[in-house]
Parts: sequence; C-alpha cells; structure tokens
Amino acid sequence: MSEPVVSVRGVELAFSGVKALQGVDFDVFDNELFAVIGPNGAGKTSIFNVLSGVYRPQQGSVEFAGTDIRGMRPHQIANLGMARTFQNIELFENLDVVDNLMLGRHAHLGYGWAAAVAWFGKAKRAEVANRRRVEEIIDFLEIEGYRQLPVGMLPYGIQKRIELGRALAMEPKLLLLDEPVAGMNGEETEDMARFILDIRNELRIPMILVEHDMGLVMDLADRVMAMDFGKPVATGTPHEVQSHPDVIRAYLGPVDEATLAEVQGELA
Amino acid sequence: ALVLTGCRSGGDEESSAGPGITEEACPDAVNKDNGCIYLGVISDLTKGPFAPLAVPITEAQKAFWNKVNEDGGVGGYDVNIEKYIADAEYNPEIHNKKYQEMRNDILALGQTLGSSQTLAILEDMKADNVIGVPASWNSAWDFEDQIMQSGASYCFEAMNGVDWAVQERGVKQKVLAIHYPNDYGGDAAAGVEAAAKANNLDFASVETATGQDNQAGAVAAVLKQKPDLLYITTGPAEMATILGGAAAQGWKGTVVGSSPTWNPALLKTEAAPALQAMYFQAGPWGPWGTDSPGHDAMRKALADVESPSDGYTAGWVWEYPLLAALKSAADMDGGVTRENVVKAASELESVDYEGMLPDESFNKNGEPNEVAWRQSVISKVDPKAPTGVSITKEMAAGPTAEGYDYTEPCFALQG
Amino acid sequence: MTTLLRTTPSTRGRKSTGVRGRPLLRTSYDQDLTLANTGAKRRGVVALVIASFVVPFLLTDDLLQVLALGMISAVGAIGLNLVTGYAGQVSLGHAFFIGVGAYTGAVLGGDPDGAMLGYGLPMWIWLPAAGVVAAVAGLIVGPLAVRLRGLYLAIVTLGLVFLGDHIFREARTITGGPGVGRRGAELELFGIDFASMEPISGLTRGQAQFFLALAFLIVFAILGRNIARSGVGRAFGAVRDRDVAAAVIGVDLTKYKVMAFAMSSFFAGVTGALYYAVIGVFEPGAFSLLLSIQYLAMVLIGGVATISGSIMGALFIALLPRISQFIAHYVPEGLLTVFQLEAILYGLLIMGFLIFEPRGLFGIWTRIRNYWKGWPFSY
Amino acid sequence: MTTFLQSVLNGFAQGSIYALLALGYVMIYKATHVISFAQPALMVCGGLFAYHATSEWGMSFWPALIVAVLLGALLGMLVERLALRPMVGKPVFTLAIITIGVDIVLRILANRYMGPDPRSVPYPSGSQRLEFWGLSISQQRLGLIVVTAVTVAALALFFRYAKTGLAMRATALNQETALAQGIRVGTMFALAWAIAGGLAAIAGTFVAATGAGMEQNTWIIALKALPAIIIGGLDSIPGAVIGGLAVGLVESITAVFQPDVAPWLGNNFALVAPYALMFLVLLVKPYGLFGTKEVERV
Amino acid sequence: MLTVKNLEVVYNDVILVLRGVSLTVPEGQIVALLGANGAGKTTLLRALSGLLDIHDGAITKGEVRLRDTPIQGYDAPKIVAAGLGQVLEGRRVFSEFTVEENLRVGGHTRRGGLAEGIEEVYELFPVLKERRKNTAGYLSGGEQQMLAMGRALVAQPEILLLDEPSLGLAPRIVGQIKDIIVQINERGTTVLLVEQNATMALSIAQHGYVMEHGKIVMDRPAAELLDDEDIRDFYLGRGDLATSYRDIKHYKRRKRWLS
Ligand SMILES: Nc1ncnc2c1ncn2[C@@H]1O[C@H](COP(=O)(O)OP(=O)(O)OP(=O)(O)O)[C@@H](O)[C@H]1O
Ligand SMILES: Nc1ncnc2c1ncn2[C@@H]1O[C@H](COP(=O)(O)OP(=O)(O)OP(=O)(O)O)[C@@H](O)[C@H]1O
Ligand SMILES: [Mg+2]
Ligand SMILES: [Mg+2]
Repeated sequence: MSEPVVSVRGVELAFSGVKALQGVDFDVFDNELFAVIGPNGAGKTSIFNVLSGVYRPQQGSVEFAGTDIRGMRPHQIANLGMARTFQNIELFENLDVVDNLMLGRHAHLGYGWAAAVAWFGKAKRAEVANRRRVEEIIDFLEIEGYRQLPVGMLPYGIQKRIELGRALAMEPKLLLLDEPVAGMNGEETEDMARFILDIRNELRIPMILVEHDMGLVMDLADRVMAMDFGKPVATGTPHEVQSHPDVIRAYLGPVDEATLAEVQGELA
Repeated sequence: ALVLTGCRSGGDEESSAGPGITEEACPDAVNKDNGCIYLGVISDLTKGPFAPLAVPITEAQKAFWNKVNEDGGVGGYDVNIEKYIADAEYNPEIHNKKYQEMRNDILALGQTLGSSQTLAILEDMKADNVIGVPASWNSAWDFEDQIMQSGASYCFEAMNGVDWAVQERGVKQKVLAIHYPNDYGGDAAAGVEAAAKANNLDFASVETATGQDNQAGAVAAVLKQKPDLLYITTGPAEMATILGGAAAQGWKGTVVGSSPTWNPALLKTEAAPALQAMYFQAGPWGPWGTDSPGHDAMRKALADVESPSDGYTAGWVWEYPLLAALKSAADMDGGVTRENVVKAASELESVDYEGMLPDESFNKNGEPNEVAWRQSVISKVDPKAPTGVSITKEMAAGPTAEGYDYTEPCFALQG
Repeated sequence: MTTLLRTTPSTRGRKSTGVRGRPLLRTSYDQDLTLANTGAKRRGVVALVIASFVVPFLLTDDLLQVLALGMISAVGAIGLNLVTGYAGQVSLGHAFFIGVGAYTGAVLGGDPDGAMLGYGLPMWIWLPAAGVVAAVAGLIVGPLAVRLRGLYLAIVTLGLVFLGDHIFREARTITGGPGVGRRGAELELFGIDFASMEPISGLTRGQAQFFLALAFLIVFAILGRNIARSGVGRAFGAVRDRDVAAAVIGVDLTKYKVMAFAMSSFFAGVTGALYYAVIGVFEPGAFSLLLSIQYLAMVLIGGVATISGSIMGALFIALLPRISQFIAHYVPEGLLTVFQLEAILYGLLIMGFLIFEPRGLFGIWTRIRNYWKGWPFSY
Repeated sequence: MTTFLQSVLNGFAQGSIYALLALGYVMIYKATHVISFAQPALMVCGGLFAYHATSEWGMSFWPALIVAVLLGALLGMLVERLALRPMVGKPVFTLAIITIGVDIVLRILANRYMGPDPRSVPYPSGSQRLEFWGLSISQQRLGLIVVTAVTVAALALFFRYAKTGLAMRATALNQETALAQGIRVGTMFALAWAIAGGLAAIAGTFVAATGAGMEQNTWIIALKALPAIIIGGLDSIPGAVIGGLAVGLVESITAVFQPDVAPWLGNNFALVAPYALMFLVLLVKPYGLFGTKEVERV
Repeated sequence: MLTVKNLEVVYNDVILVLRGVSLTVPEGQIVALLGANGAGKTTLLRALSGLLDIHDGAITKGEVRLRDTPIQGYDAPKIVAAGLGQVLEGRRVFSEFTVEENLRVGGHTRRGGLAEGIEEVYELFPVLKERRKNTAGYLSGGEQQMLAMGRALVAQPEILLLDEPSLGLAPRIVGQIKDIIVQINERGTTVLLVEQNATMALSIAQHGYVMEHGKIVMDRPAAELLDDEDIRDFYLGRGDLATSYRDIKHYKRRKRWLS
C-alpha cells in the first residue's frame, strides 16, 4: 500500500486518574475502511477526539495528510480535510437541514466577513455554488423532504444521516464515523451500510468506523483494530481479529479455554 | 388617551389664545367662569434618585396653584398644573420625550427637575417661548432668561455657610467639601472653595457617589484630613452615613449641608446624636415651620400632609415668580401668551414671596452680577421643629458672597 | 454548551414552531437566497414601505420622535441579536458599546466651540467612525468570550457597563460628567439640519427625523440580514448551538466569537451616535445596566435570532412607555399614583409578554403568517 | 496600619451583607440556572418588613428579623409561583428578564410604602461600638457578621446532608430528567426562591438597621453581589461567601487608599473595584474560584 | 398493570404524533414496543410518565390507567411516586454530577436503604463503582447508558419504562442488560421495553407491539412476532445472517403496514 492517510504512533491520553488511551498505534491507508471496536469505555471515541483535535494527547504523534497535527486546533485539522460524525448527534439543532449541510462547506466558501456584509457579488456567487454541492449531497442521502426543517425536530435516524451529510459536505480526505447505526433498526442499518459502501466505492474516501454492531463491522471493514482499556489488543483483517482470544475476552469477559475454543470454532 | 391623541389632526387643540391657554374652564375648575392656563411639570416621580424630594415638591406646587385659583385665579384664568405632569425618572432622554409630548399643550413649565434634564429641552423651550421653573438652586440658571429660580444658588449658599462657620463656630484651619460630582455638588464646592480662599482656610474636596454603602472613601477622607468644617452636598442618607461614620471613629467638627442633605427622618436613625451635635443647614429660606405669611399659607394649604418636609416648602416658594410673571403678562397687550410671559419674566424686578423670601430677591432685569440674590439662612437641628430644623441665623449674605465677582456661573453646565 | 437562550437542557430535539410551510416551488438557488424569497414576503415589504411613507403624515411630532428613536434603537437591537441571538454570546454590555459610539459621535461631530471636546466633523464621518471605534472596543472584549461561558460571560460584560460608567463619569472633557452631560453630534446631512426647528423643505422636525431614522434602519437592517444569511451568520449559529461540533467542521471559534462582538458593537456604536444626536443632551448615567437590559428585552420580545424580530422588539419597547401611560390613565388612581401605575405596568407588560409569548413578536408573526398561508385550509 | 485594619474590618462587615445577597442569587441559580434580578427588590421588601414589625407592631429587633425572614420567604415563593412557574422549561434568559419585571413592580410598591423618608430599624444596643486594638466596630455590624456566619453554616449543612439539596441542583441541570426521578421541580423552585427571599430579608433588615436606614435608592446595594457571585463561582455556597467578603474588602480598602495611592484611577474607583477584581479572577479561573465547570464532551 | 386506551398526543398544539394508541402491560410481564425512528415510541413513554408538557406536548384524547387509576392528569413526580419509573432516551445523566450523585438522585423517592440500593447497582455495573467519584458527563457513551439504567434501578419502581436501554452498548453489555431486565422482572417489576434491538427485546418479552406512524399496527405474543417475516425483514435486518452487508445492492423499499 501507499503512504498512510493517518498515522498514529504511541498516543497516550489520560484524564485525572483515568487512562483513556495508552500506546495506540495504527495507520489508515487510502481508500481503506478501518474499523475500531472494543467494549464501552475502551477509548474508541477518545481516538476520534484526538484525531480531530478535541483532545490533546500527552504523548505520541499523529500525522494526517503529511502534517503533524498534534496540538493543532480542531478547525485547523478540519480544514486539512478531516471530517467526523459524533456518537451523540451533534447537529446545530436550531438551524435547518440546508444550513447544517452548508456549514459543512464552511471551509469551501472562500469569502470573508466583508464580502458577507456586502453580499452581492462574491458572497452570493459562492453561496449559490456551494448550495449546488449541498443539493447533490441531499440527493445522495435521500433527504430531500426535510430540507427546510430545523433538524432538532427530525427523527433520530434522519438526524444521523444529516450528520453524515454534513461530514461529506466537507469533501474530506478522511471520514470518522462514531457508531453510525446505533439506535437504528435492521432496515435503517442496511440503508446506512449502503451509504457507507457508496462513500467508499464512489467517493473513495478512506474511513475509520467505530461501531458495536459486529455484523456490520465484520462485513464492511478492510481492517479492524480491537481495543480494551485504552490499548489496542489486536489489529488485522476482520477474521483475524474476530478469533483473537484477547478480543473474545474483551467482549465476553473472562472465559475458560474450552469456551474460547468453542467460540472460535463457531466464528470460523 | 395620550397614545390616541398622537394623531396629526390640527383643529381643536389650538385655541384662540395660543398654546397652553384656553377660554374653556379647567377640568374640575375652581372658578367655572375662568379660562384655563396649563402648566407642565416634568419631574422625577417614581424610580429616579430624586423621587423622595420630587413628589413633595410636586404636591406643594399643586397646592400652590390651587390656592391661587381659590383666590380668583390670574387675569381671568384658573391655573392647572395637574393635567400635564410627567415622570422623567431623572433622565434627560425621557425628559426630552415628555417635553415633546406636552409642548403644544402648556403655557410654561411649572417645574423642570434636573440640570442636564432641563438643558436637554432648553433649546426647544426657547424656540417655543416656554419659561420654566427649575427644581434646583444652580448658579447657571441665574444666567438663563427663561429659567426662573428663587433664592440664592448653591454656590452663594455654600459661601454663606462657610463664612458663618468661620464667624460662629470658630473654624480656623481647614474646610473639606464632600460633594456629588454633578451640577448640585459642583456648584456648592465652587462656593466653598471661594469662601475658603477668602477666609484663608485650607481647602480640600472629595467627590462621592450616591448610595450609603459608597461612603467609605468619604469617611476615610474626613478622618485623614481632620477638617474643622465639613461642607456636604449629597443626599440625606449619604450625609448621615458620612457624618455618623466619621463621628463614630472620633472625628469632631462642624458640618454644614445644603438643604437637600436634610430629612427629618434622619433623627430616627443611629446617626441622630451626631447630627444633633454637629449638623447645620445652609438654606435659601426658612424651613417649613418658619413664621411668615407665605409659610402660614403653605402650611394651611398642605394641612393634611403626613410628614412635612422642606421639599414642600421649596416646591411652594418656587412658584411665586411664575405667578408674578403671569400676573404681569395679563396686564400686557395681548394678555397671557407665551411671548408675553417670557417678556414679563425677563422684566421682573421683584416678586411678592409673601415674606418667605424678600421681594427684591428675584430680579431678572440686569446683569447677574448686579441682580442675583446672594443671601441665605442657616438652620440648626431642632427635634421639636416640624421638619427637624429651625433658623439659627436669619437671611444674610456673608462677606465672601457680597464680594464675589459673578460674571459667570460658579460651575459651568455645558453650553 | 450554553443553554441560556435555548430551552433548558431537557430535550434532544428542540421545540419548533411546527406548522410546515407548503413546499414553495423555486427554480434556482439564487431565488431561494434573495431577501424576500416568497411572494408574500415581497408584498409585505412593499406594504411596509408604503406605510412608512404615510405614517409621518398621520402622526404628531412627539410620536414620530418616539418611532424614530425606536427605529434607531432597532439597529442596536439587531447588533445585540447578532452576538446574543445568532452567536449565542449573552451580552449585558451593550450599553457600554452604545456609550462608546455615542461619545465618539459626539466628540467627532460635536460643536467645536462648545464647552466639551468637539471637532465638528460631518455626519458621514462621525456616524461610521462611531461604529468603528465601538467595534474596536468589541474586538478587545471579544477574546474574553472565548474563555467564558453563559452567565459568566453575561456578568463580565455587565462589568464592562460599570467600568464604562466609571470612565464616562470621569472623562469630563468628553462627557461633561454626571448631572451635566453634553450635547450629541450635529445632526446635519447633505446640508439638511435635522435638528432644526424650522420646517425642512416642508417637513417638520419630527417628520424629517423619522425619514432619517427610517433610511438608517433600512441600510443597517439589510447589512444585518446579509450577515445573518451568509456563511458568517451560519457560523454564528453553529457556535451558538454546539461549539465543539462547530470547531470540528472547521469554524474557528475564537475568530467568530470575536467577530460577533465586533459586528454587534459596530451596530451599537452607530446607534449610540445617532440616537443621542437626536436626543440632544445626554449624560453618562444613560449607559447603565438598565439600557443593556432594555436592549436584551427588545431582542427577547422581538424574537431571538431574527432581524425583523429585533425591529419589532425595539419598536415595542420604544412605544411601551406610551402604552403603559395609556393604560394607566384608564385605571382609577387609588393606592398608587398614575405614575407608579405606569411604571408598574411597564414591568408587568414585559413580564406578561414573555410569559404568554416566549417566542416573541416574531413568533406571533410567524403564527399569523402560517395561518394565512394555509388559508382557507387550515392544518 | 490601624487605618488599614479598620478598613479591613469595615469591609468585612459590609461584605457580610454582600455575602447574604450573593447567597440568595446562588440559591436561585442552583435550582434554576437563572440569575434573579429581583434580588434588590426582595432585599428592600425584607428590610421594610422588619421596619413594619418594629415600628407598627412594636417588636424588637430579633423577633422582627424572624418575621422579616418569614415574610421575605413567603414573598419569594409568591414571586416564583406567579411569575416564574409558568415559564418552567423556557430559556433562562427570558426568565432573567422576567425577574427584572418583578423587580420593577415590587420596588415601586415598596417605594409607595416608604415614601420620601428613610426607614430604619432600631438595633437593641443602638450605635454602641466595640473597641479593641485601636479598632472599632458597631454592635449591629458584629451582629450581622454572626448572623451571616450562622446562616451560611446552616445552608452549607443543608446542601451537604439533605437530599433536597442534591435534588435542587439536579433540577437546575436538567428539569426533565429531574422530573423523571420523581423530583418535584416546582417545589424545588419555590424552595430556592423562599430561601433567597429569606436571605434577602436578613440583608435588608441589617441594611435598614445601619446608617440612615432603608430608602428608595438603597436597592443598588444588591447589585454589588453580582461580581461577588462570579468571583466565587455561580453555584458555590462557600464561593458566594468568599466572593461577598472579597467585594466588601476590596471596596473598603480601595475607597480608603486609592485616592492617595492611585489617584489617576479617578474619583470613586471603589465602586468599580469589585468588577476589576472579578476580571482578574476570571482571567485565571473562568468559572470563578469555586464554580462547577460546565461539562462538555463529544 | 398499565393500560393505555385510544391515546392521542399532539405537540405544539398542531403536530399529531400518537393517533389512538391502545396497549396493555400486564402485571409482572415484559412487553416490548418496536417501531421505526420517529414512530412515536418515546412520545408514548413521555405520555405515560407525565413528561409531555415539558416538550410542549399534550394528551388530547384517551386514557392511561395504572392499576385502574387514571393517571393521565398526574404530573411526573406523582407518577413516579405511584411506582412508575423510566429510563429516558439518550442517557441524560446529570453531567455535572459525579456517578454516585447521579445514583443518589435516582433514589430520590426511595424510602431508606439508599446505600444498599447504590451498592446493588455497583454490583451490576462494576465500571460504575470504579468511576463513582468521576464526573458523569465525562464517561464514555456506554458507561453513561449503564449509569442511566442504574439510576432507574435505585428507585425500585414497580413498573419500569425503558427507552432504548441497549443504545450504544457493546454486545457483552447488551447481554448483561438483557439479563438485568429479566432479573428485575423476576423480582416482580413490570417492564415496558422500547428497543431497536428487536432480537434482544423479543427474546425476553412475553408480548410485543409494533408501532408505525403513531399507531399500533401489530399486537402479538413476542414469539409470534419473532417469527413474522415482515418483522424479521424490517427489524432484524438481513434475516438469518445469510447475506453480507456488502451484498446489499439497493436501498430497500420500506415495507409499511400502513401507507
Ligand atoms: N474528557 C474526559 N474526561 C475524563 N474522562 C474521560 C474523558 N473522555 C473520556 N474519558 C474516559 O476515557 C475512557 C474512554 O472513553 P471513550 O469515550 O473513548 O470510550 P469509547 O470507547 O468510545 O466507549 P463507548 O463505546 O462507550 O462510547 C472512558 O472511561 C471515559 O470515562
Ligand atoms: N418536542 C417535539 N415537538 C414536535 N415534534 C416532536 C417532538 N418530539 C418528537 N416529535 C416528533 O414526533 C414524532 C415521534 O417522535 P418520537 O421521538 O416519539 O419517536 P420514536 O419512535 O421514539 O423514534 P426514535 O426511534 O428515533 O427514538 C417524530 O416525527 C418527531 O419528529
Ligand atoms: Mg464512544
Ligand atoms: Mg425514541
């Protein structure tokens, strides 16, 4: 494979007493769908927060698109091309769908406050052009019907989709998805899976996926990293990781050798 | 009905005699056959800092004109000062708005309270030919034709207070002026300074803010400077706090305050003993309990007032010049009109104050240096007097005031 | 996350006005983005413009002055709405910025021969300059907003009002000091003296000032609207609703918070300069906590994060003393004097309004609009 | 040196008033996340209750204080019930503006009662002063400090040990979730307002007992507690006390020394010194000295 | 026993969300309520526990009875006092409180034995014990979900309404939650379980309802629902794990019982 898009080395993150991340290393390559799994509190979201600059790790290095981004502020990292969705929906709930998506295009607007105040000319042209891109995303995610509604009143599943749309609107070089199908029923999960596949195949954006739905992870991911207590316990293809004893322990709790073999057998 | 009367309709509001005066009788008129003169009041009646004073002032002015009406009115008119009363909360902006509301309906302003407030409407008053009675004793008004002030200004009052203290209380070394940083305090402080210079006293001044809780600096200044005379121009509560605080920490001396520093209710507070021992008041005329025909008339007219205060006295006295101007306008060609009232006011050389002030104390006909009134009285604390103070030195001007070269206001209001 | 202006933190979704508008057909994004983007809105604007030209010939000068001042303060309210309504940074310091503007205007445009400092510059200089100086003050304060949240920020900005009051009281050559005050700037534009008592080409002073204020409001309302509908306004909304998420999608929080303060202060500055030029004389006490609160009331009563709401709110607050005066005269005097009644009614009306219509005048307006949109079919 | 110590002592006494008022703000904030601008009016009313009890009902100081506290608490509850309860769940700044309306209404009524005269409540030992080490303090100031200390201790214990204290804070954090735990949100609000009303009444009574008593402009004192609560941290009881005392001290010391030490700061800088202190504290601690940090994670 | 008859709920006076919902939760049972996003499940729970008005919602028709007492007029604290507890959707921990304070607030209505109640929760979720002094808002998503569940358990309600308790939990914890529900049910607590994880819900429920656009469209024993083809298709996704997500080539057409 070529140069990694993201390369994380020896990241350590602690909060007064809690070690959220310890010695985390991984790379994500072009056009790869990289999944992170692990029990609750393992540190998955913390990895996302480190990547997007919300948390500043005490140790280690994070390289993204050839830049060392450790210590950079979130908006700077975003402008380098990193986009994400959140575990708890973080939409701008008083704004309508179009505005939420337009905000995804904030870095692409390319006009400043003076042009904004004057409006006619540059600002207006930029708004129209970017609005066109947003409409494409609206089509892509099939949310035409909700365009002008404030997102706060939309059903949960739709909100998740809009959040994905907002991230896509950024035209990212890397997309981070934090539990995109939590709280969705089977059919909605399938829809989301389809979107993820389309993003991968048509838009060719590399992704990191955090998800508890093992079926989805194992089906979609190219590589998986399993974590426990802030540490990666195994990284590899879905199949490799799935049968790793530490992973099974992390997911099922302490098991004896016999059950372990049994589970491994079942999985194989 | 004021919102509704905002319509531009012309017609009935402008009567034959000009704005603020009608041939029709006043609402609830005393003399049904008289026409009606409307006077406006823009005061501080609810939330503003001077509400405690302004309410009695306004009450007294209502009583004053009611008595005028009972005596037959002026030149065939009753005078109404009740219909156009506005509360401006001591705010120039609201003052201006209120004036705009009443400007076509009044003949003159029976009261306009506050200096910057009055300044905010002065140009319009001039354009409208409206004269006004201020609710203050500011030296700046001695230089304004359309403002009719009674008694000596704060500035002369302060000079007289200091001169008196030097003569009667043995003040020899140092005088400290504690004052509000405004037209009132500033005017008085200028007078204190002039008198200190004339009497060869050390002079210092401290600006203080409103609020009892904000007097720590003033108290500290008294304790540090140890003046033998303290001249205060603040509100009553502030004065009591300063005096009480300084006395409690061992300061002894004489305190003279302008009349707005006094409220008889202070005698019920913990500062009472200190007040009795040290406080004197410099005032433009005798307090409520003074014996004069005017005072008698006032006390009779305001018989059912619960707690008398010298706010009433002031409100009452201030109206005499306006009455005099109306009377003399009534005798002019064209009778009572705004123009004639303005003219009459500027030509007045004396006013019948019914003994509350000497008649010659009001004189607008000449340079202020010649005609401005410079005499005041000194009162002492007297728990038996209705307003807690009674005269200790009758109306007189001290040497400083006598010799003062009065070519400009002691304290410049902006021009 | 600041929840000061949003509902209390209780819902995942937020309540909203609900009724869905009918899908209105647009043929281009361009149309979608224009100011009056529906037929109804366009008709409304035309009606408003006509009304504005008729009103001055129907009302007396004193009411026109109230309306003119209301329109001028509407610009300040739009400014406050930008920082507080749109960007969610609650400011109790608006009075300070208004004061900075008022004194800048008065100094630059004031009488050079008066008792206070004055340079006698023309209005087209002093008016924008007042805005710029206030905006610079806003730039200095802005960074505080980055560190502080919610009510902490609110009280800190309140501190500005007190510090400002101190400075205004002490800078006597500029302000005249308490109880004295100074004159505002000369109100003269294109050779027309708007403060003159003489009729100005057939118009009374009240009418002339009304038109001046109207023009001023229209210009700044459009500027405000431009900010609101552009990327800047959206970024404000993002910062308000969820600042972490905003940063993660590329919105520079510091930059936009500071920008919100600067822009809002600019509006406050021009308002201050013009308002007190019309009033004539003003003193430092004018820029007190009470003024800040009045502006906050305009924003809340008008409707948070709407330009037209700010205007309605400002006019409402401007007319409120008249309204309470009107009602007070119908209540028999008894325990309270008519003035005390008036003052109490002022308080009660503000309370009553917010209790019964927490979404503000704009909310009422939306409801009426939605009703008519659906007419004769109701949902 | 004595001057300094004396000004510290004076500041401490004045600071006790601010501390009581600050506690009132903090109580309401703790239960509702609203800053109540009605506190000044509650203070004035509380002082007047005590005045009425002493001058009309002939009570002596301490019983009158208790009456004032009870009536103050009742008034607080009444205000909450009539003006604030209908607004449960509405944006807190709307509520803050409503409290301003309440303040206007109550203060006008209080002014109506007061009239032009200052109203003072006689303190048992009059203006007697206690002298020690060259310092002096009046009896009622001493009484104030003691009462403040007792009140603070009582409140602190209440919040520490009574489950109502926790429930009140929970209500402020999230009304719906609190309701779902069976917490009577309305009762919590009423309780907070009652306590705030009672605290304001204590402050008001002592204000009326010192200096020239309670008059129409005295309400302004209550605004001094605003920097105090920020310095201490909006939701902290010890913070309110320390903030209140700090404001009192800074004010008193500045008033005495600034005119000589730093005259360039202008006249009456003491009035804004608390705000200057507030800025300084916030530069270091954005949530005041003891305020709870807002939790935010994604 | 909780019965709902013909319930109609409106938000903001205009948005009709529940259109005549009737259902019964018999004493001592576990009843599952399924439905797509936005079907109105949470709204129904709000209506039951008196939390509608905080969302500007109101019951406009119908009846809710708890053991024969109509409770639709009650406010939330009164309903909680009557023994109805709820785990709100989306965790909703008191983020500025510590874990332990959250649990103590949960026991607000409990009479005595608070310490033991909290200790029991710690036994169920050892992570919470480790984090007892930590600020709840900083917990991970799943930890917060456990806390929300624990908080409801401290109150020992007779009837417990659970709104998506498994949301965001790792499979192992989902299993644990499932066991806990069964456990408390065996101790006598009646449970109404709203879940997207239909397999889990139906595997422990006796009865199930399916809600669609504010109406109950299916009302059957859980076992039957588990076998229903439409339900499998819609809620359980790819039927019996036969196909991979990768093989989904088109978006499914929504199967609606109503449309
Ligand atoms: N800002 C913070 N302050 C304190 N502790 C934190 C903070 N952020 C995360 N933690 C702790 O770090 C650990 C990892 O949290 P993280 O959110 O990364 O978990 P996760 O793997 O995403 O779990 P889940 O699947 O439950 O979402 C948790 O124990 C959490 O309590
Ligand atoms: N406060 C509110 N105001 C207006 N509409 C609302 C409100 N809350 C919910 N709705 C609407 O009511 C409908 C039902 O919402 P509800 O939250 O009950 O669905 P749900 O079945 O719980 O969905 P989910 O699985 O996403 O949690 C949705 O269309 C939603 O948009
Ligand atoms: Mg997570
Ligand atoms: Mg739900």
